[in-house]
Amino acid sequence: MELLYFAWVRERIGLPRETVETEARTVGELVEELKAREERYAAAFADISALRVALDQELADFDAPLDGAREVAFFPPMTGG
Amino acid sequence: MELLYFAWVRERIGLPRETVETEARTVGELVEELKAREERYAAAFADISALRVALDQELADFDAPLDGAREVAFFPPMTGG
Amino acid sequence: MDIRVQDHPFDFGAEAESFARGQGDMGAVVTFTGIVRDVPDGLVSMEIEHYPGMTQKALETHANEALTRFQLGDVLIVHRFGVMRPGEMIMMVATAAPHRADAFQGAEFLMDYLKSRAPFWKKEITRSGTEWVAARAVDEDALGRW
Amino acid sequence: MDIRVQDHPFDFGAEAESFARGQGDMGAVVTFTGIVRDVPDGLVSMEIEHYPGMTQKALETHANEALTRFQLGDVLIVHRFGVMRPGEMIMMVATAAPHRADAFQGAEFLMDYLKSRAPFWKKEITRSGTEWVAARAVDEDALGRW
Repeated sequence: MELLYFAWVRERIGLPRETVETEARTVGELVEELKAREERYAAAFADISALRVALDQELADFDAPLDGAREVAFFPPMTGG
Repeated sequence: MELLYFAWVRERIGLPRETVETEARTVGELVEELKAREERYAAAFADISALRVALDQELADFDAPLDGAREVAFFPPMTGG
Repeated sequence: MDIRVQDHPFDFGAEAESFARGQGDMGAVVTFTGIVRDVPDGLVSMEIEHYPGMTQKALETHANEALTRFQLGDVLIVHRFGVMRPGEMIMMVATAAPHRADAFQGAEFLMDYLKSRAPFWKKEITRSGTEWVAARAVDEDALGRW
Repeated sequence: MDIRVQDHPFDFGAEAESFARGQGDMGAVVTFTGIVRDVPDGLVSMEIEHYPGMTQKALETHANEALTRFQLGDVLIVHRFGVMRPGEMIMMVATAAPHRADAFQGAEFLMDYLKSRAPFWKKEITRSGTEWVAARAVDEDALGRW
């Protein structure tokens, strides 16, 4: 599974993308796995209410199932326009 | 007093402006004077709810006093923009 | 503030560009452009009459009201009179504001006033005849929100 | 419909002009332009990051929703990413509709979605440091009206 990070999430984790193997069934479970990995992930995901997630380039919720998703992106609330 | 007519008011009366002497105290009284004059005025002022009036280039009501006004303009509802 | 009433065409792109370029402190620019639309009967031309002595003053009054009512940094109004063909631009407004809500509201406010309170009258010359455009109730109603 | 995501500047005047010129059946064209504003600390530059795979699709989805929700004849969105200086234009939208209410509402709808749902993130580089722009509650709230 391809993970993408944008804006300060990318800066905190220190890389723009990585490939992971995971058994997580939901976005939330994946986040818990990542937080347990290393301090920089724990810092990036400390407050998921300040984060947004997209599954295969569509906005999703943190309790959404991961099945079939190839690309999961984490980022702060968007500030376009 | 200078009278100005615009759009179909001008077309019905047949002229864009004219100078009149009047004793009328309000716009309404002036309209009654004009209607009594000739059929084309009666036709133009038949339904004053379909008309608007400006006194010295400011929108006004038909019961507004005329005192001091130099220029009275009659026209249909505006359709700018 | 720049208000122009003229019988000749205006260059919308150049006006929009130069208005927006001048707004260093403003984050948001909104423009509205009115275009002569064809009608079912086939429009030959549109003729706009106005009240020369009053038009410029009325537009300035509305523009000043927009500037104070909303947080606008600048306002532009260009309105034509005379004869226009289908597809030609009739008028434009532009507003600049720090934030987009004010820029949008300022432009809508100006348009609502232009439609029903500025002394312009449109006549449509179609293949089947000539008719003064009737004021629309929806335009009069639109003023109620301000 | 024309949607462009690009790192180079766009020519607002030329885009606005050519969009409006193409709208023979539409009576109303609205444009919105977002400009990099200076900030109290002194803005050196603004940097916009985006999510390349998702951005174009998200903008197309919003543009299609605007087209069907309002009576729009056409929509244009141009949005830059990368580094911009104060005074540079960040993005523009344009809408065309038979009547002005739809053109205004379509443009405001697009802007509300662009602000909070399109995958762009702004970073401000000021003389006192670098900071990601925080999403504004007022922008999130604005979506509630649609």
